[in-house]
Parts: sequence; structure tokens; C-alpha cells
Amino acid sequence: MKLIVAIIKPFKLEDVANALSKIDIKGMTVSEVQGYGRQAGHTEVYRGAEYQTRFVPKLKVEIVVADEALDEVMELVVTAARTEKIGDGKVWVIDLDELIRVRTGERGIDAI
Amino acid sequence: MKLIVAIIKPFKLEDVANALSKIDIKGMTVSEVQGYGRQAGHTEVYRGAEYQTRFVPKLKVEIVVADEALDEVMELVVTAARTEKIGDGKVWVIDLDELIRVRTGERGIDAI
Amino acid sequence: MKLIVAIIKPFKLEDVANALSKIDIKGMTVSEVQGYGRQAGHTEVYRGAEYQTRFVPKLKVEIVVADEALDEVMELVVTAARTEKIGDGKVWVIDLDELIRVRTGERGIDAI
Amino acid sequence: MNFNSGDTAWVLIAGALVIFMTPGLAFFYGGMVRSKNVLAMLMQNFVVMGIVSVLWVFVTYSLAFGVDLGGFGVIGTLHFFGLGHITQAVPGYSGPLTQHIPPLVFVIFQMSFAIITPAIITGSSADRLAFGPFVVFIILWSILVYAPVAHWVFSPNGWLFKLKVEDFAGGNVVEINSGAAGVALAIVIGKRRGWPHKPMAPHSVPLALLGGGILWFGWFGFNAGSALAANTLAAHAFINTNTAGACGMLSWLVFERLRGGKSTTLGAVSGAVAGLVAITPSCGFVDIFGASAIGLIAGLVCAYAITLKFKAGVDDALDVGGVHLVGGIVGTLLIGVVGTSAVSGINGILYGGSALLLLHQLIAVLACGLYSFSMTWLIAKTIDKTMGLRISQEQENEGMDTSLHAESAYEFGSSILEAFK
Amino acid sequence: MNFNSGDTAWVLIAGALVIFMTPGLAFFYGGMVRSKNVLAMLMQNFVVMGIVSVLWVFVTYSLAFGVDLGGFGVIGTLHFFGLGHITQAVPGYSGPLTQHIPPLVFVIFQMSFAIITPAIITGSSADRLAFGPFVVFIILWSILVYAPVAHWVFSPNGWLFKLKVEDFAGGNVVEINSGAAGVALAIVIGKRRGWPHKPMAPHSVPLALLGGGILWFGWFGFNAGSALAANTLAAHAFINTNTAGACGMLSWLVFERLRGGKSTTLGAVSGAVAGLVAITPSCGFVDIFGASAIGLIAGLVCAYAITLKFKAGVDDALDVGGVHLVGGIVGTLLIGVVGTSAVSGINGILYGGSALLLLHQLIAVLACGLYSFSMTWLIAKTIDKTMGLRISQEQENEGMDTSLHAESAYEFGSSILEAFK
Amino acid sequence: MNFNSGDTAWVLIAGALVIFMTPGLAFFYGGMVRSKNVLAMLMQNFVVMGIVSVLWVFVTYSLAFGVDLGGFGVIGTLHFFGLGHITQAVPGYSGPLTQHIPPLVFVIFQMSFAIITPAIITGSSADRLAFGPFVVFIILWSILVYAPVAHWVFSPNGWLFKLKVEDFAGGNVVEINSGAAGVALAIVIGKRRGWPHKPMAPHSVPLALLGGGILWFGWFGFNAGSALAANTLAAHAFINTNTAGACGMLSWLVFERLRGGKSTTLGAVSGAVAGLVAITPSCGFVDIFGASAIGLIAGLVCAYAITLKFKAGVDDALDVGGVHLVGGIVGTLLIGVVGTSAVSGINGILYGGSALLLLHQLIAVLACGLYSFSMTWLIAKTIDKTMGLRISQEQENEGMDTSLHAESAYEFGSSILEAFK
Ligand SMILES: Nc1ncnc2c1ncn2[C@@H]1O[C@H](COP(=O)(O)OP(=O)(O)O)[C@@H](O)[C@H]1O
Ligand SMILES: Nc1ncnc2c1ncn2[C@@H]1O[C@H](COP(=O)(O)OP(=O)(O)O)[C@@H](O)[C@H]1O
Ligand SMILES: Nc1ncnc2c1ncn2[C@@H]1O[C@H](COP(=O)(O)OP(=O)(O)O)[C@@H](O)[C@H]1O
Repeated sequence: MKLIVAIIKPFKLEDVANALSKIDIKGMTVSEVQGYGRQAGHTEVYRGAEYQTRFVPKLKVEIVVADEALDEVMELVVTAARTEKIGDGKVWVIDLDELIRVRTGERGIDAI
Repeated sequence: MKLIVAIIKPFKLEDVANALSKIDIKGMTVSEVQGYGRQAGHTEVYRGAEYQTRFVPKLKVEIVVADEALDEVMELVVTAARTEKIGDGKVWVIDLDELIRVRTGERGIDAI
Repeated sequence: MKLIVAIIKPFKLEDVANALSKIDIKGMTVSEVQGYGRQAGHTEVYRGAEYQTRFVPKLKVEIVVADEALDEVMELVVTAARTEKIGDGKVWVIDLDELIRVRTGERGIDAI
Repeated sequence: MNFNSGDTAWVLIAGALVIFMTPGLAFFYGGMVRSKNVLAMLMQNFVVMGIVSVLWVFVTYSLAFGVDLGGFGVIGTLHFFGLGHITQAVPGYSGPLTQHIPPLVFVIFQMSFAIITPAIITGSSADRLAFGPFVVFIILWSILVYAPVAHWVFSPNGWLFKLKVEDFAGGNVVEINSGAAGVALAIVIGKRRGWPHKPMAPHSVPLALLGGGILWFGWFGFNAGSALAANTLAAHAFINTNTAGACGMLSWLVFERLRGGKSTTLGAVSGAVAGLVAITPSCGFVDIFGASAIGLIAGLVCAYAITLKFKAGVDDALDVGGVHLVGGIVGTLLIGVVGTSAVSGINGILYGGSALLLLHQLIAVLACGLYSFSMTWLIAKTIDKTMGLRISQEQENEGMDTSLHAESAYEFGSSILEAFK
Repeated sequence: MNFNSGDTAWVLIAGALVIFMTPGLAFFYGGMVRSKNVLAMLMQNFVVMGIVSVLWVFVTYSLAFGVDLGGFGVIGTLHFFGLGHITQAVPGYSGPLTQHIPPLVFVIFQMSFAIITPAIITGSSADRLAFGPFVVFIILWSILVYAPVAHWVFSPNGWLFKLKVEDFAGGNVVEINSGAAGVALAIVIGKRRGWPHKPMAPHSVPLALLGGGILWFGWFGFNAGSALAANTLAAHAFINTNTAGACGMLSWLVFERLRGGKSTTLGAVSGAVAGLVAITPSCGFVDIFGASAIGLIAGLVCAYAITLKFKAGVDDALDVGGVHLVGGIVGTLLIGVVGTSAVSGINGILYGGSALLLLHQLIAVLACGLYSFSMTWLIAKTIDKTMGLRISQEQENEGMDTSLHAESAYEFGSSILEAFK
Repeated sequence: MNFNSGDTAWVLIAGALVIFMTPGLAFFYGGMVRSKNVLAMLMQNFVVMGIVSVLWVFVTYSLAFGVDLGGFGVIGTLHFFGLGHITQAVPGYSGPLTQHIPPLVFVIFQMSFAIITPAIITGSSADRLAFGPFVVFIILWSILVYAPVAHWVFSPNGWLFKLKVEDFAGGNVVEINSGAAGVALAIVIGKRRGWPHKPMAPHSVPLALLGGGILWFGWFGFNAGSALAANTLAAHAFINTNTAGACGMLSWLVFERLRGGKSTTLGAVSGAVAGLVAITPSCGFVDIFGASAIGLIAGLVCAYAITLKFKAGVDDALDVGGVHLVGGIVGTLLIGVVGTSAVSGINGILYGGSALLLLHQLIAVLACGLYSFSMTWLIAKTIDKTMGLRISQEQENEGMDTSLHAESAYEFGSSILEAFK
């Protein structure tokens, strides 16, 4: 199994989830992160003190998939998350040694 | 070394930590995540607009363990986190190339 | 490619980012986590009920680097994050199967 | 002049209370929007305080309460420009109560109404109204809509006043006026991206309830202050206000249960506001039974009315129409039904009064509602064609706080942003 | 009737202030509970405003202040049902001050007390009281506990009043009454899951302090308004209130330091509330030295008293007993010690007064405290046996906001939930 | 004594409003600091209420308003210690208005000023002032700075009063006094770690705006209450206050745009406060044109003034100098320019008055500003040398809330911390 980790723009989550649900992938884990990269943050001003934020709010989406599904899912995620503007994010893939479903104790692909 | 990643129900954290402290595992890193899966969220109503949330608050627990300890720790985590109701979560395992303790620079198992 | 994951003290983020920007590493993803380990939390008191928090706020910094850059970056991160006081955190390394830049679809090292 | 210090004290503090309602409204609204837009919402309400305060003392007070222009009862002159001639009694008033409080105190008290009325409108266009155009809108609206409507109803020389329309504390001038304007503005500006299928849950219900609590508190100034004296009539207005607010809350909660759902805190406070809106015109004319009826009816009717926007496809974001327009109509008309001379000399049909009163009330509702709606539509459309009324799609995505005002409302988990920007 | 407009203005605004205290209390309590239960806490307090407001004008005012039933001084009749006969003076009052304010103003002012008293109780049963049963509880409690106790102490025909018990602004009627009820309710409903070993830290101390600030502000209406006139006595009550609140804060902070800890903001505001509670019965009877003593003592005693719940194993979640019951007792009894005729004609034993006063105060404390405790216990037990008082374990885990009211209090990091539900 | 109940009611409620301003200020300041320091900020302001309330009734009222010591107009005696002799009129006042309100009401009203003045100072030393030293500072400052300056300006026996310096509601006593003290304290305590390069963004702008809303509301008590009667003069003060606040807001926003940036909500409320500060001394002496001018000028000048701290390298964290010192000076001096006898008998040079008035105002500004600055510097330096004024670097990193007060302000995502500590 593989773990796909996607750093995306927050308002793209809906598109990503919709894309995945079409191929019947209905599980994921999402968290709020701050991204630092080429994309610049916005300017904030408080009583005349002005500064540029360097972190941009992003979402981190983690999806466990079977090896066979990897390519298709990656493709879908990347396509759904794309706006073609700077800061669209990254997707990386990690190999998993094991996966268990807590409720049942099922292991491996059955646990997805 | 292995990294155990457990997505669990928030109120189960206490049980998980207690279980681990019995085998003298006293370190972990926890973060708040939102889970999306079979378990349905709750209904919210604001001035007559009703909707169903699809994300459920979960905790993500990350524990670095020595290879030898892996099976025991996984077993303990899964057992402690289980309620046998839908949405109990997943546990997955990632192989680590390296680990360092920042304070001392110790590497590998000594750094755990 | 490798994924460096560093759990650090929050006020050390500035130093870490500054250190990395010197070797032209300008991307990272940061999230807020709670650390549990040797370092004790602080005492809180609410109307006479006193308790000791066991979790300490930390930041988790994730940096994707090329294999060649791994050692240098790790070294820099560890040095920058060090205060030599308990609770300085851990750094671990995960091997990545793949990396894509969402905006362009570039893969591998080019996507960093 | 020998003013009554007790009455003066009461109207002064009532004025302060009503001015405090505008920040209250800001929090009520601000709590209901998403966290990326809360400052923009607060900003609009605070800026209304800035703009209308200045307009009032220079221009709009005089237009509303000044010597009538041409005797048509339509608008006043600039006689009181810059508070000139302000020691004179309000034109048209006579009798013993005329000068029991300094005229300047009346200016203050009425100012508080002139401020909150356009502030109420900001709820309908929440999350998408651009800031510059908003400023222009408020100026034009205050002059072209608020001043004339206040003249019609509140000035003794106004045509509706002379028709003997009853509006104790602004059911027409404040509630229907702002409510109709809100609907018009929502129509012109269009829906928020994603509405209605995308959830846009309140970012802080406690903030909304804080606003609701301040509103309830301030409403005693609004309604009981409108007696312009610390007397039994003020006490009637006070207790009716409280009772109707309470009844509105309870009936809205019952409505939620009857529809099969849970009772919600936002429902509780919305129902209270609905009851308070409806009792505004009527609080000085009804007894406790009338007030209870008005509150109960307003809670039910408004709870139902806010669902109509989904059918009509009008994104009146924070239900200015459903609560203020509808609640204002309910309260204005019901004076003609449950008004009782036991309180202040007017009988509704239930107490043997003539149906003429109800007719007059209906005329006022229609006149004020239609004038406000169409004039607002015109103003909004004009601004939209010239400056553009609405923020860009990107600003809407990003949120108004950072994109319009270069501020973030909250930095709780400040470690990341604090360490390093 | 020739009412005094200054006094009327003062009591009207005092009434508004006290009504504002109930939202204030809601925030005080709401800030102290966990974020998953804050709306349920706010809801209970707002709904008390809804329910008691209506009950009061129809039923409970008359029971409390109406013509005495049978002359026993135990309860009033329904003479004033629906504010009938409301132009009559309050039965039993006589003399020049009787009709210096409209009776309706008195109804309003007393209503504000009737609202906040049951609201105070909600602190003890925080985080676990089911909503429907809560509504029933409030109705029964207002009729069966509040109305009689108010009659005993505040009505000139009440048996404690006739015994010459002194209670300026409700030490018995409001504080001891709600405090004893809170303890009884906490006992019947049982502990929260995990209490006391599991930490249940306040989710927003600033919100609690906002509530505390509003309470302090409103308390001037509460206590100085109880003079029912804008005069020197009101001024005494005002300055005593402020002084005792200040002293309570300072002594609570000192207590925290003496126990070896740090001084806390929640301690500061809790101490202020303790001082304010204790000065409530006594503010019209003591001078500034007495007020200081009462405040200092209340701060210390209450800071100690709240630790007793851990020993007793009673989960009085927000310390209704430790603060309101204990503080109320302290203030009521100390009138018999530091009351001085220099302020209003009554001397405590320190100023050469008779010990009889202290005895009467003790009788009042016991009568009100025991009646409220046992009656509340009975009501709660009955509800528990019939409808069930408590939410389910699952609801307690999940939190009351989503499980009872289908709402989440906050959505700060809204990106996830907003994007997609 | 035959007091006027209307005036009494007005000054009582005005006093309550001003006391409410201190929690308001706490939220205004608390919202602007980072979330790790918010409780410490709230704590300082609440504790000021505790300390100064007690000091005032025992000591400082008498020093400020008591019989003059030696006839130099510098300080009062302890004649009124513990509110002794409090039925006597304020020494030095005579004429019909002397005893229209109970002297105790005057004590209350002036107390509210004595509380908020040192509270304002806490903004300059935000994020780094240790708690114990702070307590000592407040006590010394109240006695050594506030009491004498209040005596000079407000007591009829004070030397500045006798010089015919005009200060309607405390431009010198409250604003310049606290502003100069704030700058001195900021200098002595030194910069925050990382200032100015490290961003220290407000953690909750809505909380700051809540504070701003409460301040605006309370300011009506502050200024219109200073008429000490419910009359036309109070009404002038009221409308001038509102107008100047509004104008300050608008001109600050314009300033932000002219500098090329966006208009901000924090700017709106800061501008309002600047206008309110500037109108404080002048509200009883100018007409609506004067008030507008003062507000507009104050907004511009203060918006510019707060940028000077970066040049001067003085970390006046929340701009106590830029807003209160500068705004207070603007308003105090402009009386000499736009004061008009149409309002209360004094003409500025624009209205044909003598330049002597302006000179007197300048003397007051210099005397109060310099005295406060140097005395505060001395007090702070002394404390710094003996107890240490500042928290440790580690405490500054960790945040004051947990390190000084053992509390965290917020626990929103409570799941982790709640589950297990
Ligand atoms: N080397 C990296 N390691 C980890 N995360 C990264 C790295 N570089 C970029 N990111 C993440 O990807 C996001 C987008 O990167 P950015 O450089 O802004 O734009 P783009 O990917 O379009 O070139 C960043 O906000 C950050 O969260
Ligand atoms: N494919 C997946 N990838 C990543 N996380 C997942 C995946 N499926 C489920 N999860 C996580 O596990 C949690 C529980 O999954 P769910 O399907 O609701 O119940 P269960 O695991 O009991 O079948 C989810 O809330 C989500 O956080
Ligand atoms: N076994 C572990 N697995 C995952 N994270 C850990 C582990 N042990 C420690 N950590 C993380 O590292 C942080 C620092 O660890 P701690 O034991 O407090 O100090 P130190 O690393 O200096 O010995 C912890 O707060 C936690 O976030």
C-alpha cells in the first residue's frame, strides 16, 4: 500500500474529494498546515506596522491506496487540485509497511 | 526504526497513552485532523439551513519505535483505540531511514 | 527524494527557516502539533483545581529534499533547532517514492 | 427653558444604549459570517457609525425633522444644518411635552436610530459587498431613503404622521425600511459563490449571542426611550419589549421543534430579535397580552419567512428581509388589531377600534416598504454600474478581511505566524 | 399620579442593567465550560430569559408581590395576573415613597431578579443537564421556589419581611436561593464523567472575563437600583458594591498566593463576584468600612469554600454553592455585625445594635437556604424519575452543542469544513 | 438636602458606564496582544479596578478633592479619609449647582476616572511587565501622580483650576497624564524581544473591536456625565463626543488610504478612540463644528503619531503615547482655538477669545505632561532597581498567561488537552 500525501489549496478540497469519490475512494484524512514556498503570502497591517506573511494556509490530504490504484489516484488528485497558479502544492508518495483497521483488526488492502 | 501513525477517536487518546506507558513508551506526537470515511458526521442547523458534516474530528498519533517493538506497540494501540463502532480509525506503518534527537544529536534507536 | 520531518520548539522555526534559506531551500510545510515526551508541560490552575499539562506545543516541519541534499539539510535543521534543553525534538527521515508539483505536473527532483 | 432632568437623563441614557446597539449588531452579524469575513462585517457596521453620525448633525437630521419643505410632508429643509437653530423645538410638536427635554437630546436620540437602520442592511449583502461602494451606498441611502421615510413617519409634519399612522419606535422607519432595503440590495448584488449548496456556517455563535445580548439590552433604550420621558408609558414600552422578545424566542424554538429539528441557540436569539423587531412599532400601544401575541406571532412568522429566500433564490445572507422586513410588518399591522387605549389611547379592532387604523398602518407599510425597496434598488444598481458593487471572485475565495482590509481576525495558534513572517 | 421622573429613570435603567446581567452570566459561565458545551450553556441562560420573562408578567410577579394569600406571609395570590390592577401600589407598602415610581417600573425591576436567579443555578449542572427537562425545571422552580422566597423576604407582607429581616438587594432571594438550589441540583444530577480527575479547563477565559465585566457593570443596577430612587442611599449602595467587589477580588488573589500558587485571572473575577454577592444583601446598610470587610471576608471564605466540593464529592461544576450560597450567607449575616445606622437606620453588634438582628438574619438564611435546597432536590428528583434529567454518556462525550442543539460554537480554521461537508 | 433626582440618576449611570470602560479597555488591549499574553493584559486591567477602587475611597479621593493642603493648590489633605465627612460639599465649589447631587455621587463618578487612567497605561508596557511590580507601580502612581494632577485640574482649589485652565472631562487628568506615563514606562522597561522586526499581530481583532465598542458607549458617561447634570450642557458634551469619535474614525481611515494602504478595522476603532480622547477635555466648550474639527485633526495627528515610536525606538506597545498623550494635547489646546461661548461661556481665538486661554491650556499640558512623565519615570526606575520591572526572557518566550498566571486563555481544539493531561 501507498500513502499519498497532497498539499493543496484549501478551496480545492471539494474538487479533490469529488474526483476521488467517482472511483469509489471514500476515505481520507485531512489537516490544516501552513505552506512556505514560492507563493507569497499577503500583506497585513496593524496600526501602521506592515508586514508580509510568508506562510500560506494549505490543506494536507492523506490517502492510503492499494499499489494498483496509485497512479490513477495521483493523477486524479493532481488534476483536481490544479489551478495553474503558483502555490498549487505538491503530492508525494510513501510506501507503507502495514495498515490496520482499528475497528476490526483487518490488515493490508482489506483495511483501506 | 518504524513510524506508527494512528488515526483515532479523540477521546481514546488517554487510553492509548496509558497503554503505551505500561511498556515504557513515553514519547509521541499528536495532531488534530479531520477524518472522512464510512462514519458519518453530525447534522448542523443554522437558521433553518440544515446540513450533514462529512468530516469527523480525529487525532493523529505518531510514534517512532524500534523495529523489535513494532508488533507489540501496534497491537497495544489498536486494542486501546478500539470501540468496535464505525470510525475507529486506521493505523499504518512507515519505515524510517534515520532518526535524530535534536538536543544531543544521538542517532537511531538511541534517539527514541 | 527524502522527506525530512522535524518536530521542533515553536520559537525555533525562524532559525530553521533562516538556516535553510542560506542553502537555497525555500519550501516547507509546517503544522502545529502537541508533543509528549520527557519534557514536562506547565501547571495550570482554574479556581483551585490544579493540574500539570503533559503535552507541549511543538511545530512539525516537513521538507522534501533531493537525496544528495539530505545530510546537509538534516545537519542544518538539527543545529538550528537545538537549544540543548530537554524537549528540543526529533528529526526523522522517510524515503519517498515519488513527488509531483501540482501546478506543472513536474515529477521527481524537478518538483521540489 | 425649564427642562425635566429625569426625562432628560432617561432619553440621554436611552440614546447611549441605542448607539451601543450598532456594535452589538456588528457582533451579531460578525459571529454569523465565516472567519475570513468577520472583520469586513464589523468594519461596515463601525463605519456606519462614523458616516451617519456626521451626516446626521449636518444634514439628515434637518431633512428628517426640519421645517417641512413646501408643506407636502415629504422632506424637511436644511433649517437645522450643522445643528443651527437647535434650541428651537422640533417643528410641528406642540403642547406640554414639547420642551420637557432639550431639543438637542432629541437630536441625539433620533441619531441613534439613523445609525442603526443602515447598519441592519449590511446583513443581507454579507461576504461580498466591496468597501468603497459600500461607503457611497450608505451616504446616498441615508439622504435619499432614511431621511424622507423618517420625515414621513416621525416628523409631526410628515404625511404619514398626519394620516395618524402609529409607529412608536420605528417599525416603519427602522425595521421595514432596512428590511426592504436589504432585500433589494441582496437582489442587485447577487448570490455568494456556492450559495445555497455550500455550507456557510457561523464562525462564532458565542459572538453572535454576545451581539444578541447587547441588542436586547439596547432595545430598552430604543423602545422605552421612545416615550421621550421616564414615565408609565416608558414602563409599558419596556415591559412589552421584554415580553415580546421572550415570546419571539420561545415560539421560534417551538417552530424548530415542530419542523422536526433540534432547538438551536441561534434560533433562540433570532426569535428574540424577531419579537423585538415586531414590538418596536407597537410597544407603546399594546398591553402585555398584545405584546405576547405579537412576540409569539413574530417568532413563528419570521422563522418561516427566512426559509423563503431559498425558494426565491435571493441570498439575503443574514435574513434582513425575513426578520426585519417581515417582523416590522407584523408589528406595524398588529397595532391595528391588538392596540388598546388602556395603554395609550388607540384601540385595535379587537378592542373595538375602527378598521381605519389598520388601513392606515397598511398604507404606511406599503409606502415605506415599496419606497425603500425601489429607491435602494436604484441606488445599488447605479453604484453597480458605475463603481461596481461586488468584490472579485478571488477576494471572495480568499476572504474579505485580508483582501479588503489587510487584516486577519484571529491568530490563536500563533506560534507559526509569530515566529516567522 | 405624580411620579418622580428622576427616580423612574434610575430604576428603569437599573432594570435594563440587571436584565443585561443574564447574558453576562451566560458568557461568564460559557467561557468556563469546554468548547463542546458552550452553546448549551449559553442556551440555558438565554432560554431562562425567555421563560421567566413570560412567567413573571402572568404569574410569578403576582405570587411574589400580590395580595398575601390568607395572611400567612407565605405566598401571594393571582391578583396581578397578566399585569392586571397594575396601577395599584405594591400591597403592603405605604408612606411617601410608595408611589414615587410607577408600579410597573417596580414590576420590571423585580423581573430582572426573577430572571437571573434561576440562571445562576445553571452553573452547577453544567455539561450534563438535558434541555427539555431543564425547561420544565425552570418553570417549576420559578413558581415553587422563587416566587415564595421572594414573597417572604421582599413583599411587605412576607413573614421574613415582617420579622424585620434585612435584605437590601437579594442576598436571600437571589444568592442563597440560587446557591442552595445549585448544590441540590448538582447532587441529584451526579458528577460529570471523569470528574474530578480529568481536567475540564475553561475553553475561553476572555469570554468568562467579559461575562465578569458585564456582571460588575450590571450589579450597580442590581444593588443601587434596589434603593428604588436616585438618592444618597443609592449612592451608598453603589460605592459599597464597587468596594466590596474590589476587596473580594484582592482577597481571593491573596488567598491564591498564600496557598502557594500564582494569582489567576479567573481568580480575580471569581473574587470580585464573591464580593459582589456578599454585598448584595448588605449594600444599603453598611458604610465603606463595612463594605470593605464584607468584600475581603467573602473573597477569602468563598475561595476556600469552592475547594470543599472536591472533599464532598459534589460536582458543582461552576461553583454556584461555593460562591453564591456561601457569599450570600456571609453578606446576610454580616449585616448583623457591621450594619450601621449612619447609612440606613440599622446597627449591627459592632455598632451597638442588638443581637436580635443577627438572629433574624440567621433565621432568614436557614429558612431560605433549606427551603430552596429541599424543594429543588424534590423538583429535580421528580423530573429525573419521570423525564430523566441527564444527557446520555454519548452526548456527554460528543458534547452538548452538536448533540442537543445541532450547532458547533466555533469554526475558525474553516477551510476544511467550509470547502466540503 | 434637596437633591435633584434626575441629575443624580444621570451621574450615577454615567459613573457605571465609565467603570464599565475599564473592562472595555481590557478587551481593546487584550485583543491587540498575542494569544499567549492576553490574560496577563486582562489581569492588569481588572486588578486596577480592584486596587484603585479601594485606594480611592480611603485615600486618593481625599488627596484629590479634599481640603487643600496649605493653600498651594498642589494636593489635598486626608480630610475625607474612608469617606469621612462625605456629606460635605466638595471643598471649593459654591453656587446653586454645588449640592444638586449627593457628594457621594461625585465621589463615585470621579472614582471611575481614577480607575481608568492607570489602566490606560498598561497598554504601553504590554507583554513584559511583571505582575508584582505592576501592583506596586499602580499604588504608587495613583497616590503620587493621579491624585495631585486631579487636584491641580479638577479641584476648585487646584492651581491649574485657579489659573482658569479648562478641562471638561479629563484631557489633562486622564489622557495626557496616562499618555505621558505610558511613554515613560515603555522607556524604562525597554523593548519587547524582537520588536520591531518581529511581527506581533493582534490575536483577536474582534475582541479589540468589542473593547472599542464598549469604550465608545462608556465615553458618553465619561464626557456627558462630566456636566454633572442631565441638561443641555450634557447634551452638547454627548453629541460632541459622538461627532468627534466619528470624525476621528473617518480621518484615520483616510490617512491609511492616503499612505497607500488599505483601510483597516483596527484603524477605524483606533481613529474613533483618538477622536474620543481629543474631545474629552473640549466636549463642553465647542459646538458641532469645533467637535468635527477636533475629531478630524485628532484622527490624522494620532495616526501619524503612532508611527513615531518606530523612529524613536520606544516600544510603546499599544500606542498609549501616540493616542492618549497626543490626542489629549490636541483636544486640550484646541479649546483655546475653537471654544465657543455659545456652548459654555469660553471663546477660543477663532471666536474672538483671548490668546491667554490658549496659553493657560499650554501651561496645563506642559505641567501635567512633564510631571507625569518624570514622576512615572522615577517610580518605574525605582521599582526596576529594587524588585525588577520586567519578566524573564523565558517567560516572555513562553507567554505571560501560563508563566505568570498558570492559565491558558483558550482551549478550542480541546480534544487533545482534554483527553489527557
Ligand atoms: N521542499 C518542500 N518540502 C515540503 N513542502 C513543500 C516544499 N516546497 C513546497 N512545499 C509545499 O508546497 C506548497 C506550494 O509550494 P510553492 O513553492 O508555493 O508553489 P508551487 O508548488 O506551485 O511551485 C507550499 O506552500 C508548501 O506547503
Ligand atoms: N483511505 C484512507 N486514507 C487515509 N485515511 C483514511 C482512509 N480511510 C479512512 N481513513 C481515516 O480513518 C478514519 C476512520 O475511517 P472510517 O471509514 O470512518 O471507519 P472505519 O475505519 O471504522 O471503517 C477516517 O475518519 C479517516 O480519518
Ligand atoms: N517516540 C516518539 N515518537 C514520536 N515523537 C516523539 C517520540 N518521542 C518524542 N517525540 C517528540 O519529540 C518531542 C521531544 O521529546 P522529549 O522526550 O520531550 O525531549 P528530547 O527529544 O529532548 O529528549 C516530544 O514533544 C514529541 O513531540
